[in-house]
Amino acid sequence: MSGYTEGIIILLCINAIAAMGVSLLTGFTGIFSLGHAAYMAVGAYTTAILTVEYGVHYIPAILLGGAMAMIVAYVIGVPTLKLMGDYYAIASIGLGETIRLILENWQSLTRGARGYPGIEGYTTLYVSLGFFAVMAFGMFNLIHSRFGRAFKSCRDDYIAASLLGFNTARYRVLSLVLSAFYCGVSGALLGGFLSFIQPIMFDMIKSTELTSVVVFGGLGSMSGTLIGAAVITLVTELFRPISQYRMLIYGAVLVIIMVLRPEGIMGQYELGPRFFRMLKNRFTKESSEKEGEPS
Amino acid sequence: MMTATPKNVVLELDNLNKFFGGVHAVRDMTFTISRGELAGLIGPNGAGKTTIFNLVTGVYSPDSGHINFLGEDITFLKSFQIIRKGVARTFQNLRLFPRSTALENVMVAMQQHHGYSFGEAITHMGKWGKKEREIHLNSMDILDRVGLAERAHQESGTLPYGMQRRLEIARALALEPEFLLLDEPAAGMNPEEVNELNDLIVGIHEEFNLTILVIEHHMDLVMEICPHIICMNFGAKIAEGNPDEIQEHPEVLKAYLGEEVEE
Amino acid sequence: MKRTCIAVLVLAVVLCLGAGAAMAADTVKIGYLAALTGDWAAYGQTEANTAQLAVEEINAQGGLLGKQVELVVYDFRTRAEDAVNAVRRLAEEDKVVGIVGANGSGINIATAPLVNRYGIPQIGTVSTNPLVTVDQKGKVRPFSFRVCFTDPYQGKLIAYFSAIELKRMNAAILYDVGSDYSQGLREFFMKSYGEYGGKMVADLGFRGGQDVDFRAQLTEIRDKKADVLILPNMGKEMALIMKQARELGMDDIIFVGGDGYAEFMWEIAGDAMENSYWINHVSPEDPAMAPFFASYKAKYNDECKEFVNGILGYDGMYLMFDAIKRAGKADPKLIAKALSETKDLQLHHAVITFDEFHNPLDKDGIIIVAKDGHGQFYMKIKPE
Amino acid sequence: MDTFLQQTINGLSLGSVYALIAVGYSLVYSILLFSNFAHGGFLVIGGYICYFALKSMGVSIWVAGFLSLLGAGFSAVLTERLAYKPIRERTNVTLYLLIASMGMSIVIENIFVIVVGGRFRALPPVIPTHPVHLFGLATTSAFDILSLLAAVFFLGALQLFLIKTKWGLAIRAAAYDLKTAGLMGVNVNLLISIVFFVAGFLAAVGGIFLSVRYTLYPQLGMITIKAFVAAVIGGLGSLPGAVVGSLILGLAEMLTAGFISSQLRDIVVFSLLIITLLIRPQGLFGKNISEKV
Repeated sequence: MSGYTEGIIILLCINAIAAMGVSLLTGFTGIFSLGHAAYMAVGAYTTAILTVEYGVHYIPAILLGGAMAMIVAYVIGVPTLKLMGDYYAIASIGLGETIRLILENWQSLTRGARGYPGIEGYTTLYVSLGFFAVMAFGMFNLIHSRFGRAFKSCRDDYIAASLLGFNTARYRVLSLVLSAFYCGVSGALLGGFLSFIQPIMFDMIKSTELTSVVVFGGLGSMSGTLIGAAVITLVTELFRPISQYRMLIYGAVLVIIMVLRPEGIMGQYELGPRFFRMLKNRFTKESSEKEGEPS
Repeated sequence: MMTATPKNVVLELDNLNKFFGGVHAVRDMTFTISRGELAGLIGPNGAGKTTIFNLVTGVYSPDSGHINFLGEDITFLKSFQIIRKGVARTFQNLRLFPRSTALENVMVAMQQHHGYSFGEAITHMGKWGKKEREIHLNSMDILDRVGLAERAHQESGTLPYGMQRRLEIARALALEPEFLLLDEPAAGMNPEEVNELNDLIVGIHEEFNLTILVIEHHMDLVMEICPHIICMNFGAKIAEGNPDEIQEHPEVLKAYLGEEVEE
Repeated sequence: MKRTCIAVLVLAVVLCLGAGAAMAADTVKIGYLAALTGDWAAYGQTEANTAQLAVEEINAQGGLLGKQVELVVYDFRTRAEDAVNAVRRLAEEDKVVGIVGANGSGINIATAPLVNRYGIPQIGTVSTNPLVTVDQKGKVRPFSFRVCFTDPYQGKLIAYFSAIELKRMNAAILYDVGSDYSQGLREFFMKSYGEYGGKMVADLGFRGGQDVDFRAQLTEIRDKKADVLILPNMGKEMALIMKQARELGMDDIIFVGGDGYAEFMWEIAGDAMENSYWINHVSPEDPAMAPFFASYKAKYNDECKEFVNGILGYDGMYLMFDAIKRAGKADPKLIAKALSETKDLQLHHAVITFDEFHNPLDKDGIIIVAKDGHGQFYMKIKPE
Repeated sequence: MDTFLQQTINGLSLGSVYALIAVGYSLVYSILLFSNFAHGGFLVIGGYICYFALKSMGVSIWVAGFLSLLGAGFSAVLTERLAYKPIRERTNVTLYLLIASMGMSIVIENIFVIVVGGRFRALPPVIPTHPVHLFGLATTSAFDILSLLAAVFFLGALQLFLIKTKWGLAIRAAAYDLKTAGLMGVNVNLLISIVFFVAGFLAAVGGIFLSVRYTLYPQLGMITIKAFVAAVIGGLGSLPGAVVGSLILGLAEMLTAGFISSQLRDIVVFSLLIITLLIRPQGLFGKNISEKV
């Protein structure tokens, strides 16, 4: 395999891990965030500092990076997740930017805006694929369990959910903390991929990209999220030769998808029998409608 | 006359008051429901019936007064804590998860009693398989009981209205409650469906050994199935007793028939 | 509607793939990393233009090694992860023999491990951070080069000029906390300024990109009675700072800025630009650069206003051309070797000799003075 | 004391520019209940129209300004028709509108990157910016006073429009309940178009002032994030809230930068946002939000 393809696959794994985290939060729990790049930053910096300054092996360091993102998310989430809908989304912009600004200003620890160089290039193809496989396995299992159903009921109707005995506040925090873990690990892998991190890499544009991928793939569909991550990553790569138009196309694709199919590529379905059944019903319905038209 | 010893009292409302801004939505409400009862809460639109349910299930907190459930003060508990003590309810405006299947709707409630750990959830090992099977089978049983087994895999939002009402009851039953609150279960149904529903309510009352409180707007339905009826208007209790007593009660007649009483 | 959209998308993808495959002719391929979108688009677009200009010029002279030169420009939308994949693509798919760009130290530092693994030389244009060519242990990166001078050197130039030439000993600095370039310059300026006997009276930051209002910081600088204000920033911010300073009635303070100077700043700052001084790599008035400006205008029907990036991108290309000629073969390893041996090479804007860390040795600093509506050559300096 | 006064004036003039942008945000939010992230794009469109009208057509600032306001207004309407209308007709999930608006903001930004290039441009000095000394205590520029006056003028005009005209009344009714307003015979699509036109129009006023004060470039729209924060602090959907929020934010920024630390400026801005949301999510002037069970 060529290094270029390899690079794309690594980046794809990294993006997909973060997107799965955001998907759990946004797609399955209904909490819309525009600041998740900050958790990637926390993971990336924690892992970088642990490996470079304390010589920790990269695998525990990556996991600790994810854990640190979880801790930050927990501390932030408990007070702020009381906010619902748009209000949390708006707060999350502030939270994400604040975390990034702190990293930028805490020069003794993070070396500030100049960035943190010299990270070991531990994110090889196999490391990224391994992390992706394990984390995707965990995520798919999670959503097909009592937790997945609980998250979804909090999303669909949090009053009904609490009247079915769910501690909705706790599930919201749990969802945020788990998504922060995924983003933290993803950030840590990104650090190992680039060997260099800067706070500016984790700005609001990055957060917006993560959320766009999830909406693009379908809210409430983990396989849709993976497809979304793949499509967005590949679109930016495929259109590289027409570099100037790339971002224009990216923006336009986002708008077109929202206009033509706001529920995303997969809707809320997973790639499975139920999705194909839905597709089949839809097409047969469409064709029967057409037949019914007076010619 | 029934003597309500603390032991067989399920729900006890004590001088409950609730204001919304300047509106006195619930006024000095006091009543008790004993174990095994099938009670009805009636009253005209806007009388405050649903507010009582919301107070009991912790959606709202009362401004004064107390609520006891099985001898325990639940006045300021959160909804999920109250539910876990053995209360279940349905909603006047359906609150199903419309994009989940009928089965999933029931499984969400059923899983409260078939827990497994987070580790088992992400690995699908340990008790996961056994518990998920239990959840699935028990949920199918309940769907079967309310006559929705064939529709188990249909998205609940696409079910006919009457079935959605029954599904909500099934979901509440899946919580395996001791005390069930039904909020206008017959709303929007045709007479035939109402009859079926009556049978269902009476049936599950006996079968699951439940205590039930039904809100109903239509008096005839309540009269048919509930031996114990509480009637309220403008937030206050105006009458309580058996169907005969209620039917005769002048305040009830006035509330329901308005001016006609004087004719 | 839906079908048409999908069809258009598919067509676009096919065209792009086809375009990639069609370029397999026998040419010398040079890659170029430019930020064509995002915050640095103004600079990246100019660089891409001047690089193209350089390629056309060399092809008109018969190309290199008897072959035509082909330029492959990729955008990295100011994001390091995107630049990394662009470099992989340049190396693996396009098989370039060398890469010029990017115009940002952060990007070069992120791509450095990669080009060194591939063994393809990369020349940073305005990437002034020391870590672009050496790793954090101080070891030189064999395939990383730059055509500009470094931050420590530029910081020293600014300090020398302010303290020794202008004799202004109470400096204030207003830097971008979010920019590695700005932070680096600040650090090295402050170090050298102290050595020359100057005193820092105010050291204030702002956030580039979002902040456009600097009056709070300027008010403080005014109150601290600084006599020189050091501006190690990008053109837009510096212009805004000067304009707002004059609006606040700070008439006596002298502005000394780094190599972010660009002609478009006059449009923003207007008269506030007058009598400000700028340390630079090049001067737009340099007679040697006149042909460059003329051909740029002829080809693009536009002034090359971001001339620092433009000229360094242009001369970065010529530096690469020279190394390819001397290597005698389109082999990246030989080209890198030739690059590291560059000695007394006359480029358009300067004479380049690389030191052991692949930094141009003791390049003269050019001081530009802003006068009468444009930047004019003031003096050359070389600090002792 | 001098410094304090100076920083206060700086803060107010910054706040007044935020206010022009924040009001547009709030107006759209009050009707459609979503945060239109493409709002910054309208500002950029207004700025560029004014720039090219002045530079290429050589018209006076009044004509250029007028063209720019109209142009931005119509592009806002066009954006709504192309991108938002199909979505809001299909679903009432405002999230999709939010994502579409993000896409639109990327599209608008990059159209300018491609067509006119990323270069930083400045409008010719059509608005005076010379220093003005206030009672010998503080210095401000003529521009700041003008921008404050312009903000007051346009926001006053908007207020009159909302109170005195038939459409203003319809907009205020729709802000309470769009569906009901539709049932009452209000032409909802026309109404939404008018709202977007007004929002684009005001954004262009902000755009012109920003381009003169600062500079014009395709990413200028990013600055609206601050105006957005101001709108939230004041209460989304509330016009007086947007103005008050903007002034508070302008003051907070300037006073923090002046008396605490310029690095903390943005942290203070975002903390202010979060604290407001935690204590009073509906903002200072917002409508209370609660759900009926």
